[in-house]
Amino acid sequence: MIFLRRQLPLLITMITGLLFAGQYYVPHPSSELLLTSATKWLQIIGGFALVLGITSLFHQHAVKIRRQEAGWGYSLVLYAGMLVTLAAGALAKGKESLDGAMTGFGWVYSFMLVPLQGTMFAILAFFIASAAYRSFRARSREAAVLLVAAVIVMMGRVPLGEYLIPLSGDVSQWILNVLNASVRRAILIGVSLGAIALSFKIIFGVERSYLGGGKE
Amino acid sequence: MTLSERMLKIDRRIIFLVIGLCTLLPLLYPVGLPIKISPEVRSIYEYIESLPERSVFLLSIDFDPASKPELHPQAIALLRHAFRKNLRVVAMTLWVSGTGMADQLLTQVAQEMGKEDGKDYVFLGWSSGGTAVIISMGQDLYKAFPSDYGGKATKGIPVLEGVQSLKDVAYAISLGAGNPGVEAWYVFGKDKYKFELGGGCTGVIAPGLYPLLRSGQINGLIGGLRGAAEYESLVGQKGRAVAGMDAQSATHFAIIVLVAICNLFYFSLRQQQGRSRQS
Amino acid sequence: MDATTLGAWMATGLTLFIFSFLYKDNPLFKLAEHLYVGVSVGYHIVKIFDSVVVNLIYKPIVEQEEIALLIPVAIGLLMLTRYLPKAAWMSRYAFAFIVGVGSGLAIPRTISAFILKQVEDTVRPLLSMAGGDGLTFSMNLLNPASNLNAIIILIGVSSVLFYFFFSIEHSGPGKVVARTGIVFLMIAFGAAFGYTVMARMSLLIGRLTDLIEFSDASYGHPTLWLLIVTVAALFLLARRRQQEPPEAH
Amino acid sequence: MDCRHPRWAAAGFCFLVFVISVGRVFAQSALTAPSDLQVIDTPNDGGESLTVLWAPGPSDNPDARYEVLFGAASATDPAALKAIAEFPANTRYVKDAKTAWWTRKAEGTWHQYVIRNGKGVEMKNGTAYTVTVAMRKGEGRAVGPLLQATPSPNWFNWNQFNNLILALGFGGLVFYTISHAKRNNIFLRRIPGLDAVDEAIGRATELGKPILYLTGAHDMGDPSTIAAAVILGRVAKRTAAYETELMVPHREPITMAVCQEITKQAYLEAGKPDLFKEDSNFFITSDQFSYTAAVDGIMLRKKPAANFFMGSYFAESLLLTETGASTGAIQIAGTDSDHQLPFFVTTCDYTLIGEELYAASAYLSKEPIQIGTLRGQDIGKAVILSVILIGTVLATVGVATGGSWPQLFLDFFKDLK
Repeated sequence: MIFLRRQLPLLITMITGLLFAGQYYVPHPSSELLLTSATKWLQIIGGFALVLGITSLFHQHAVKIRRQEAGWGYSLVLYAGMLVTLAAGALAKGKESLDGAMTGFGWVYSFMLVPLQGTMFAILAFFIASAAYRSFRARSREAAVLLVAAVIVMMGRVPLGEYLIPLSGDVSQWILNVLNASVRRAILIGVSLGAIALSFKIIFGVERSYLGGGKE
Repeated sequence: MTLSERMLKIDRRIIFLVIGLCTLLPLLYPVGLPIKISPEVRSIYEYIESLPERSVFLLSIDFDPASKPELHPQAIALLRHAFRKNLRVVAMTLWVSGTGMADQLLTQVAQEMGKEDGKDYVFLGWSSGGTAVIISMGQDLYKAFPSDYGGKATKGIPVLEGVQSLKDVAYAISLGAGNPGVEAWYVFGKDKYKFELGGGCTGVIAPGLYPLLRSGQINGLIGGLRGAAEYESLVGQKGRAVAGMDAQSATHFAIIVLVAICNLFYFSLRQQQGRSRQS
Repeated sequence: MDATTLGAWMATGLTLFIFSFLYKDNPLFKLAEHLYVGVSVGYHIVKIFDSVVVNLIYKPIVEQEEIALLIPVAIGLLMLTRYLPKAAWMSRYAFAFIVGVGSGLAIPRTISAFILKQVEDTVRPLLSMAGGDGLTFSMNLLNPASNLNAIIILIGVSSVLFYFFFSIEHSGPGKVVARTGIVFLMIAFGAAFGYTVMARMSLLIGRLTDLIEFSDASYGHPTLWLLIVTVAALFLLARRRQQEPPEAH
Repeated sequence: MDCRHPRWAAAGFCFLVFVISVGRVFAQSALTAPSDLQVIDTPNDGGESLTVLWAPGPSDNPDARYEVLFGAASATDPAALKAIAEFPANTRYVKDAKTAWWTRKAEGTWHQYVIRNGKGVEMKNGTAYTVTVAMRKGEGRAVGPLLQATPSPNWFNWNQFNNLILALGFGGLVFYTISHAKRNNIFLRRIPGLDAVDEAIGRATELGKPILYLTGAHDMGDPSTIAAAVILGRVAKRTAAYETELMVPHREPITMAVCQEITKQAYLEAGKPDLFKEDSNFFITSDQFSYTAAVDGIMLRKKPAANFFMGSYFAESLLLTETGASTGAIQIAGTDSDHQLPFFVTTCDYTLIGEELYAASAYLSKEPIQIGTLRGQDIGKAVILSVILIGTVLATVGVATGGSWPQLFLDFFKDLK
């Protein structure tokens, strides 16, 4: 039993890990085939995982409605939104448009999802301003550097800034292409070393917390 | 609480209001600040200028409502230019979710310029197959689109007279928000059927398309709202994008001013605290 | 009222409700938020059903007899054993598979894209041969490939990389290098922040132009009416809260 | 199958053809056919491709052009072949192609052309084809010998040999440093963000408010999510000990399931299994912004005292952190998404930048395995740093002296496909 519960999962991780690490070095078409089918497999497994998520969501809101917790009416709204979308999707066979004409499902997409998503995203415009106001204070030398770089780039990006200070466009390009690029490069190198080390530890069973257990 | 302290802890809703107004007002009342035109946008404009009247201009509207803010104004400016030059406009889309929007857009500009459906322009709509549609259009346009968006048979539409395939297109532009988009039009279209190709895209993917531009695979590139604003000022009809750039300038300066104010108060507060500590 | 007009009203209303969040958390926002979650989950289920169940499972297995696809189906089903306390451990096989594939794929690809590629781009000669002039040192700051910029990039990459050393105390000369690294980091963060402002403002402009478009008479002025409704609702809610006796704290 | 002609035979054959073709084009001044022509299966690829190599000729200048001719194996006459490529005679050198010295099949000064499927070429693995190269100048044309080769797929890509060596080397290093760390003490410098973790949990306990923990946007196969899940385990252990409420909203069901297990285990280890609630980890939706709207709602209504943002994030980062800041929560972020770092750094109290996210679990656990890994990463960085510095010096020397020997070292750190 211990083998089935503990060792076998680790063995599965090791075998799949080594297989797909090795896959990269093999240009043969059969190796490509392996990769495409694995991607398909992962998609299928991910589809099943959605069941886990939906059950959890259903459960949370069912509890709220049953106990009539504060705001349980909104849980009903959530259910209604989901069911209507599902019904529209079923009627339209999952297509936003059939023969070029918009379906009910497409309507939900264009007039509900897109504006909702766009508006939530647009709120960032307000938040980026308030974040700048709160945190762009020259508290220290580092904060001052951050502040100056941000202001220069903001100037260089819009017509008015280029009009007032003609050099700002070029300077901001230089900051972005040279200074910013070098920092991102260093961060990427560091991050990838960490990621590779973690991957090795997982493949060889040193790191196993993802299985949800401590040490045996 | 001193003034500085109060200003530093200002209710952020005031900032929201400032940003909201700085965006809304220029959109309603555009100023039209001068915009530096980049060579990649100018080359598209000049290519269309150089086309003889009644040349075939293909516009592929490859985006959906999610990318509308940036690409919609580009499409309008390009269509206005093409109609003014009396080109034959053939529009289509490779993104099914963009079909309705594309139709609306074309009808609106055509009405405004007094153009007639079927005679001056046609909207082919969407056809399944993704990039395969481009290949099939390269072989036979009428096979790829047997009928236009309105359901009329494409064979015999006056605007398509003498057009057999993509080879008869003088200039094609893809306004792409992803895949299929500009790149697909190069790989499956221009590379095989030898027509001139230009591109338009969202600001996010523009850097990725510059290699295509540098190697001459596309002859020009309109990037994001900024590119759209440049094109609008070239065409001389300042629209939404120019207004948008005014709004951009206004909000950027609003933020810069806010940051300057907050630092001013921050330093005066520090001075006050320094003084009170000394005394 | 046709579908587009109705859509304009719906889109306008939802946009305003979400924006009301900027004022404060309120029932209108809660309504839009819960509707959004519901619709997005519904949309996701439909899309997953269409792409996974129909196109990846049903069609290939039934029509093309790709029996091998039954294996991922079985692995997927194993995940559902989580609901049976006795058999819950079997769901580990699914996790093991996913994490194993992920780690395996990551190693060589990360080395290629994020280590070799980055090192390759950083290692640049600090002198260049310019035509017949022999060796030169190009100072053009605007060309990212010039020699001067190559030196700056080299300094940036090395100092930031040094900042990330964890098992060395940042003292002595190390402190200077690490401080340089921090300055580079801050410049990059500031620049990226400033750069992003434009993209975010474009989104707001997009939403506002939609609202302006929907204030058109052809739709029946939804923006105007719904704006009045939203503001009135917020006002009434604020009034009601004021009238309620303050709770004891 | 490699169908490489022995070089001397090819040379002899070429000479013969050379004599004939020289005779044919004699009137056109000395136009020479490509010499030492070789056609081989393209090495290190997935097949359906052939590579043509030939020596530089005396008239390799821009006004002369090379033409690559291709046809079925049965073709014996150049006229039966199809021209599939044409280019100026001073282009397409072996040294221009992005390869490393250890996989080159000819000198850098030779010409090379790789025939691939597409553009009028259709090759199948295991079928032989006839290929040759002609030189053209004005009206004159000198055709090289007709050679045959068969494309086939390969089992190892030697171009990526350096990648493999680095992977094995670094993997070995990590395991060595882990075993080293088990025996020795290793110094670790302080990371301020991590001291704040305890402080944040402590404050939540004092205020009697919950803690919100997010694991990011990626799925369980991504290292950043795994790191976030590992840190969640440590945080959950503390919240269990302090008896503080923990909320972990998810946007990826598998991550949710895994985190449930991890949280359960943490409560067990803290000796408080009865306090564990299955629904402290819950799913909202996979959609980016509806998830954000819902989490913002949670922040405003439950007013957590501490928000943790670990893992990988996209545009939603600022929407989350600004809302969190407005409720006055302590915010600690850790992400390897470099594009979102500016927003976390400016709006959170503490941010674990990039690699520090991976380092965090080592600090929190103080386990030799984790500390050893960190040490391994440090050595890896030191190696890369020295490669960059040495490489720059060598590349500069290479340019200054015109020598090609620095490439022996530099090629090893190129990303080759």
